[in-house]
Amino acid sequence: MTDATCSLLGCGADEDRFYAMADYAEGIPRWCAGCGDHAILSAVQRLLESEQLQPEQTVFVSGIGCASRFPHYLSTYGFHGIHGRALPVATGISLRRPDLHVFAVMGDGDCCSIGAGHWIHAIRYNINMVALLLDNEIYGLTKDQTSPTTPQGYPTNTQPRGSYLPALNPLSATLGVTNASFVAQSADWVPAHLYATIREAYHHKGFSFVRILQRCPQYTASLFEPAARNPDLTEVLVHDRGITVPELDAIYRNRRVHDPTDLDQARQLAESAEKIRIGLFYRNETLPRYEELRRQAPHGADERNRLLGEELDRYAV
Amino acid sequence: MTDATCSLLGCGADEDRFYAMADYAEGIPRWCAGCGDHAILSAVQRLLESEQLQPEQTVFVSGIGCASRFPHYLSTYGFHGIHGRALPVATGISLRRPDLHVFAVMGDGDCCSIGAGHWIHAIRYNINMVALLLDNEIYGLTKDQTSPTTPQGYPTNTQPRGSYLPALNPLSATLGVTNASFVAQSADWVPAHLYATIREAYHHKGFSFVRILQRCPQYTASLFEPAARNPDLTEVLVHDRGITVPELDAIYRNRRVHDPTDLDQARQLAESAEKIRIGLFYRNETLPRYEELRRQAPHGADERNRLLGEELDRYAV
Amino acid sequence: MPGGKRRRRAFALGTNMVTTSHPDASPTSSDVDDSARSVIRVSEHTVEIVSDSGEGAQKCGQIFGTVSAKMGNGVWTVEIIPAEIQPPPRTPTSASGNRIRIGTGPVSNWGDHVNLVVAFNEQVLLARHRLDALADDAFILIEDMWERHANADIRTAWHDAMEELDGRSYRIIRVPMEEQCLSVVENARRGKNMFALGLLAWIYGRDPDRVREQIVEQFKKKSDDVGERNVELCELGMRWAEEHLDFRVEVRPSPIDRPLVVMNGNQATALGAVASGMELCAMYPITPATSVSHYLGDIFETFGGIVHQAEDEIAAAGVSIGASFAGKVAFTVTSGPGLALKTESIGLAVMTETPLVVVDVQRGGPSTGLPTKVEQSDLLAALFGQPGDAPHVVLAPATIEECFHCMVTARRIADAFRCVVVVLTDANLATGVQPFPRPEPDTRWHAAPVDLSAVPNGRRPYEWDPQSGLSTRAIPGQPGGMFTATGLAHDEWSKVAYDPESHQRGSDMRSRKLAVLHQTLKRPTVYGGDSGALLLVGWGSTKGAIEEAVERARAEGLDVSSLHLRFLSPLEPGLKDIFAQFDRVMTIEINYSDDADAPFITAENRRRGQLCWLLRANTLVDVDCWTRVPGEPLRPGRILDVIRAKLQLAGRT
Amino acid sequence: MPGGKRRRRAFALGTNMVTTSHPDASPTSSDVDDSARSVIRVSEHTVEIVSDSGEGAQKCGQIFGTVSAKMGNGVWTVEIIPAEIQPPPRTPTSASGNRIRIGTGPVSNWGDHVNLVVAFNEQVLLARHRLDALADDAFILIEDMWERHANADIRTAWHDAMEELDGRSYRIIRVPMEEQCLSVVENARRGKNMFALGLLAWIYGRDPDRVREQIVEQFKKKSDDVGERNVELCELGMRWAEEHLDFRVEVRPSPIDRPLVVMNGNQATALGAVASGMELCAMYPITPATSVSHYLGDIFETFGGIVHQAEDEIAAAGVSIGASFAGKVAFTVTSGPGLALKTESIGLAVMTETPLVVVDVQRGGPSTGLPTKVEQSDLLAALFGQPGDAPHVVLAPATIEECFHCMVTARRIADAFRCVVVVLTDANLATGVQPFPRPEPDTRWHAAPVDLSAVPNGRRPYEWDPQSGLSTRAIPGQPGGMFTATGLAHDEWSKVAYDPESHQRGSDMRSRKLAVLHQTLKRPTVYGGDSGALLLVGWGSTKGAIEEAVERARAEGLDVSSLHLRFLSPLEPGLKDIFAQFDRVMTIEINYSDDADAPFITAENRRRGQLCWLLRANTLVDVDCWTRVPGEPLRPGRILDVIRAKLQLAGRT
Ligand SMILES: Cc1ncc(C[n+]2csc(CCOP(=O)(O)OP(=O)(O)O)c2C)c(N)n1
Ligand SMILES: Cc1ncc(C[n+]2csc(CCOP(=O)(O)OP(=O)(O)O)c2C)c(N)n1
Ligand code: SF4
Ligand code: SF4
Ligand SMILES: [Mg+2]
Ligand SMILES: [Mg+2]
Repeated sequence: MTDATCSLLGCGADEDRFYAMADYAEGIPRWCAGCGDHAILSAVQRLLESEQLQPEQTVFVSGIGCASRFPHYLSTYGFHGIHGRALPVATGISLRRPDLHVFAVMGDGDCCSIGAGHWIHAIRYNINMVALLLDNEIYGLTKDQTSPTTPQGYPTNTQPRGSYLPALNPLSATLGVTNASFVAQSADWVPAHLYATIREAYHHKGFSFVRILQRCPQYTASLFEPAARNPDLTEVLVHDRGITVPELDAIYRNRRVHDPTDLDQARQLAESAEKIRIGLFYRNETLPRYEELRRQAPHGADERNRLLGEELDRYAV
Repeated sequence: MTDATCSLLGCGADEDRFYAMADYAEGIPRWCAGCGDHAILSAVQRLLESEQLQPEQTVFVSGIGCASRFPHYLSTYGFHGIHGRALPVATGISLRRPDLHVFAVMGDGDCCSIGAGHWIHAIRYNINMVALLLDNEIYGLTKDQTSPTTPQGYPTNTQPRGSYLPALNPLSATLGVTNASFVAQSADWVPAHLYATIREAYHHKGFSFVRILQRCPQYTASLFEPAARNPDLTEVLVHDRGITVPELDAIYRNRRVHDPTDLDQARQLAESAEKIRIGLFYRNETLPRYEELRRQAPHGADERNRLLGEELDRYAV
Repeated sequence: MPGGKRRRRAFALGTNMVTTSHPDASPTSSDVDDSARSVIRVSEHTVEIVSDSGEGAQKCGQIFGTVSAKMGNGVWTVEIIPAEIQPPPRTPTSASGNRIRIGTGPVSNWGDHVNLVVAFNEQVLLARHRLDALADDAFILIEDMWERHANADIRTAWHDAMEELDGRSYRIIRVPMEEQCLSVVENARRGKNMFALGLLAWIYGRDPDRVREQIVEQFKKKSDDVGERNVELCELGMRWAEEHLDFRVEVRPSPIDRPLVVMNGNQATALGAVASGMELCAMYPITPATSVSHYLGDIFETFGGIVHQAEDEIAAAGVSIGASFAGKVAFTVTSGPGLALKTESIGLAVMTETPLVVVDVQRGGPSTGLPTKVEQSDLLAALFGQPGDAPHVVLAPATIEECFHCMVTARRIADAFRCVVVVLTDANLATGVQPFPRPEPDTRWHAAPVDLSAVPNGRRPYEWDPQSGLSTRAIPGQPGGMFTATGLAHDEWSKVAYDPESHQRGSDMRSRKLAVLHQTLKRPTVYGGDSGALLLVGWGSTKGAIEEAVERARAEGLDVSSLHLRFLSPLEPGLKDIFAQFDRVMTIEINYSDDADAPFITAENRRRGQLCWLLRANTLVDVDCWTRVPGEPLRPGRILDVIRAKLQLAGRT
Repeated sequence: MPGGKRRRRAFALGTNMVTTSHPDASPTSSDVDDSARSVIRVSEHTVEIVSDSGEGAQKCGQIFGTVSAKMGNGVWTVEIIPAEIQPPPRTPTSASGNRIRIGTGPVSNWGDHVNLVVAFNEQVLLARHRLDALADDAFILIEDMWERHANADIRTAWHDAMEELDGRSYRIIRVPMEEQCLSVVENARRGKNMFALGLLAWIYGRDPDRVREQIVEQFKKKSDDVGERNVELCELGMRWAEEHLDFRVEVRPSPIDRPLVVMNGNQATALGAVASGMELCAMYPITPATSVSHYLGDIFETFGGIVHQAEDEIAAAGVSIGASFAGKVAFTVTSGPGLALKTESIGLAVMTETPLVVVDVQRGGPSTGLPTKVEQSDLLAALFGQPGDAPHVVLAPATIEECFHCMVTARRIADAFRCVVVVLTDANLATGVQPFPRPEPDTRWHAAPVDLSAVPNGRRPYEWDPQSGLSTRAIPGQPGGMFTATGLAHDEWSKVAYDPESHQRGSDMRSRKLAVLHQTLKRPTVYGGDSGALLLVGWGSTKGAIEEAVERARAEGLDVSSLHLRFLSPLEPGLKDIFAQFDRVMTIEINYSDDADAPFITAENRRRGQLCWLLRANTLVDVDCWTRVPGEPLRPGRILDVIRAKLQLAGRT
């Protein structure tokens, strides 16, 4: 696309400027004290800084929810849309502007409940973007309702006698969709791993789905505190082609070697176990990417009008 | 629920009447000659007859599409709703009327595209109903557009240079959803197997998902004709607790023993292979059923008003 | 046009045609000498060709229409589509084909009744008869194999049908189509349509070379011999007609003084989108809108554009909003049920001031309604569907030509006003075929290439001009323009702001833009006289029928005029003044209104036509309405009756 | 009520209060002897308690309000909610609490200005000051720890704030809340709210036992000692007030002559649903509607009902349609964005004539807009949102009491007319708390138990009465009633039918029902006089404010009256006649309209208030409007100004 190429050449952009982490920050995050979103924001800012992504070449798209306030706290372009529709908007951006770095940030209600249909199809499209599911296993912004990922029996405002159904497993669901190309899980309380995971996702060409276990001290404090306090409750998936965070080896002693190219094993590991598993479950770089299949050659206005003239002549009287 | 119990006692219903297959038929099906929907309709009518389901106690719910015309051709109650929303309507019916026999009939666009979000969640709810996906791998009623299950490369009116993406595998997707309790596949051109499958689905307590490969001579004739003509292109999953159709053994010689309680293997078998697999992939009778969890005891009007009075008194001045 | 009358005169000249009452007198197979052959000279004539669906009558009709247009006749073609997927053959429900109205001058609508029909069996003919589609003196050329069919039921069906038809003075001519076609093909079902084309070509004196050309063009995707066989069948039909028919119809063409194109409304909409420079169409299939995307699916990539078939209409809207946000204005195309699903997304585009074009090819409603049939009942939903105050533009092309040009207009307004533009077409425009002046593509119609240069220092994302509310958007890639668009209430910096001032201000600015656009609009011109006893007001696809009715009424000396609106939001200026020049004003619409004299209906509770409501609120003039929901285009004759009644009521004629 | 004036008189009695200008003169810590203590006697007073969110000011306000109601005062409580999830403490954005307006007579709205405010820090106080929430002579009781805070920035912030406030003649009283509370709890943050309650209880002479009772009730879910500690803190507050304040405020309660209940609108809506006999509420969480389902989630099962949280709003609508189709009328509750998503489903329910109740608790729009704030801008979307003609009923309760009763009405209409009923409440009603006569549940309010007996032989699924369009539905389980409901055009047998007659007929029948309902409605009664210079017309939650403004205006001798509508579709009868009795008619609405004198705005392009637009179309009367979108309830005083201006303009005062 003309525009794309043009901006790839970075016309007007300040190529050799160095961006510090602070350069990516915008405003004061309005999340509760201790909210996992703060840590996730930092990890993302760290990525932007380490990759030196130009703010004007980067777009964060979100839906509605606590998590979806994310773009407001970044100095990049952002689109804070409507509940559940982050992925279609991000798809539209990526389709016409493959030159941009596109991130979609969603809550568990946003992505897995009202947005479930788009989620399934975004996985299929496998468009190059990073999709972050900030999963606090609850509806935060609307104050404590059951989400698809809320554990069975956990009481909420809409299901006060305990949530009725077993929680949906976003990893299994994603791995069940044909053309899934990148599936990982991390947690807000393991910043080094979180950063490494997002970096891996960013470098994957395709739809990189990262579920981030996110603490919500306001409504689901009890859910993640044990794991956050005790590293032994977590199991880290390791592999030389996986996500590697050497500095964590000392603290997180439960480690399991998993080959991220093995879909069957990925599905088995994704199934909830007594331990929380973090790491790269699956990655496949060979799958078709929709935006690649749809890429268009640039066309000048005159060229187009000539072609349009020819087309009109087919209807000539 | 009062009404429920009442109708369970079949007030007004003619208990000892015998219903012949013809008694379940209504009008002349308006599908193309050779359309697989005809065979599916017969299989369903055969089930109704063999189970002697009372027409007034049976409801067929559908969305919009060729497949969704289904309810019009049955003498039962029916709700031919809007595109993609058959499952929510069926859910509402089952929630208040667990005494009814509820069937949801959907096309592949209906269920896997616009209805994908409801589909995922209906699997979770695991409400007792039979969900039939009539999968012709195309949009029939709107005349030949790519559906999520259209094979990659297959040309359609919206993707004339060949459908862009690998087809979504409805079985894998379903098996990826937590609380999935019954997943089977059959084909319109194997009536005995189709009938046996729907019967099995009907007898399963929970959300029984059956994908039926359906011929659309109008738009996807080439896709299923080979398999329909040559039984060797099909592999039948067999197991003493699976779907058994002895009369087919002679014709369908590719048979694979599969234990329908084995989720991992079910997922592996669901992955598309060179042969079409029909049979019961997975069944789990122990999973929670939403309508059971939400069942309500009947309440008389006076009783309710007494309770309401008490509630109002909590706000008394 | 006065054709109505003249046609009647023309038929007076017609020789006594045989009717079913004297079957024996039907034309012999021996040649009919030219002298005995009457030529019916008329300024316009309406033809239908109907068959069971799948017998290809539509191809025949399309070719006949195109050839007529190319010869210089005015043409309007309407599809006859069975409602069912696969209706049983030889039943009225399976009637499928085309109506082609041709004229010496331009033809703007499908007319009242059919003057000549070719039917492949008596049941589909009955369907048209029962819908009162046929003129009393219509010529009927019908396949007569059924009369002699082996199956007794079919023979009875034939005779019953003939009796039912006998009530009218139709001129029925039996044609052994099957028998004839078998001399060329084994399966006559695949050939009758071209044979029928031959009949029509001869009757209407269509240039044989053009006909041949068009047949070849039609089947060029198939193998050559398919084309040849069809040409052969067509010539067979011509020969049969020549040998057996003792009449011809002459509708003199007019010289073509400028380049014309002939296409249907959805093709025009698609090409208009191309001409506008838009590059992305996100859609989800829905009748009768889908063919826009089918066509674009074929050609859009050649222009660097893409058609994205989304998983549903909500996604289609989201994708187009995302594409617009990050580049050129994108559009989405749908019909009623899809528009309903886009409601929330339209609100988002309005709030974020993301340019967006939404095309709604209207069909019958409510709910799934009548998917293949015309209606104009999405107007209020398009205008007021969104919760909250969501000011946006609504346009409605009135002709197939306008379908093309309004896409350019819509794109330009969306860009210039940073707003949403909803374009309302309908099933009648979508499938109707008509010649119109060939557009001369102009690069000024295009969106300017996306400018990714740095944003002037300190320019705010919503730097509203305090007077006009207009502002310039920054596009991702533009240095210094970074902001986060949000559907929440926000200030000029696009920061979430819930204080009273900010929300009032943003609401003002978004609404002001419509007032500014309104100031740029021209006062619409009245068709007929500038004052009088009655003014009809219409919008969308009914223009042709309304104006023909007005013309015929004025020819009868009735003091009626009409006004046709393209802009529904904002409304075009000067309406109140225009209305003031007329004793009575009433809208003519294809949507629902209570009949004033129906049970329980009072002036107070009467639910009126949708444009009628809008005009009453806007002008406070007591605008009446006549609206119907027949699922078919309005007939000029029916509108003429309404005019007569309205003016008689007024004690004026 | 004439309170406006009387209040001023009352304050005249007030002893000279110290203001920040003589800080030294602030009340000493030594006892104030009763003689020196002034008692301010007023017919109504407005109190606010504001803190950082999380400091529990709302609990304090709720208890104060409830106790006041139980003592026999008229009460109106409004929540002050921060827009952000977790605004930083000690900033204006974090202001959270309650406004409680109490009166000797009934109180119908939140009033104009606050007469007394208790603030936990000077920043939240500033927020209220800047929003012009405080009366010039308001009493301000403020935590003064900040003045002496270790952090210098905080001390400066305090002093800057005091200066900003100095402009007004507020009566500021410093209260060492922190210091005091620490004598009872370690973490004063958790205790201040009860201490503040004590202050208010003493100032307004609230019955200590009732206060204690209410505290215990509030914390009964927590451990007993929590309750006790809170009682202790409250008593501490009372004691401090007694020792340090030299004024009290007396708002005489009236004897309670009949049983009352006190609750907010969402509680009333939920209980109304229970009273109506509905058994299923399908919803998807959305502010400010969610609390209806939270409450039902708690209690509904006791009544054999269930709340189903669906995966989205479309599913919620689908589930309620399915439940209604198979049994008793079900309902769904949502707000603007959710209503948008239900658009298509509402059309389906209309087309299949499946009874359905849709509650829309309106908030600020468009798009996500202002989720926690009041607006009345979903009216047109509720009326006309659906593509195609989808006639249905729209109701709007005007008070919290009506929230209860209109649910019963809605259910009954849905049943009797086999139709969709949309109920429009809003954030003001949803969270406002007010006492009203205790409803006496009546079994006739309930849906009749579902009758599953056989359907009379040959009764058609849509056996429309040709006059009224009414018909009886068959429910699954009823022998002989089997049919397939469809969103496609259909005939009386519910068979798909696309012919002109069937579609016209079905459309007529669905629309006719509204005319029949219209005939059963009573002409609304005017508040004030039956004729005059000006009539204000309102709908929904603005009733109290409008009528108070009218009352105050009439007390000033202004010739104004008001009319309040509950039925928006069909509209209540007699409007045109009523309007004819007034020189001018104007609507007062919390939604958007262009100001008549804004740039580019003309009488022709002006976008008017939503009810205004509706009334103009319906009555052809030149109805004007005054509307605003402040995200807060309208203030009667502001409406009074509008009345004055309008009548001055009319040269009448
Ligand atoms: C169409 C629509 N439905 C519902 C809402 C209300 N709503 C806002 S955020 C939200 C869910 C929040 O939960 P989640 O997505 O998990 O995000 P979190 O707040 O937990 O980060 C809901 C239901 C809305 N804004 N729009
Ligand atoms: C909201 C909405 N969107 C789109 C349509 C148009 N439409 C009708 S059926 C259909 C899909 C048909 O395909 P499928 O679901 O596979 O059923 P099939 O006809 O193949 O049996 C579509 C897109 C509609 N009726 N409503
Ligand atoms: S409510 Fe939960 S998710 Fe939302 S900001 Fe607070 S802690 Fe974070
Ligand atoms: S189009 Fe295909 S699916 Fe539809 S009826 Fe015909 S064959 Fe069956
Ligand atoms: Mg969440
Ligand atoms: Mg299909």
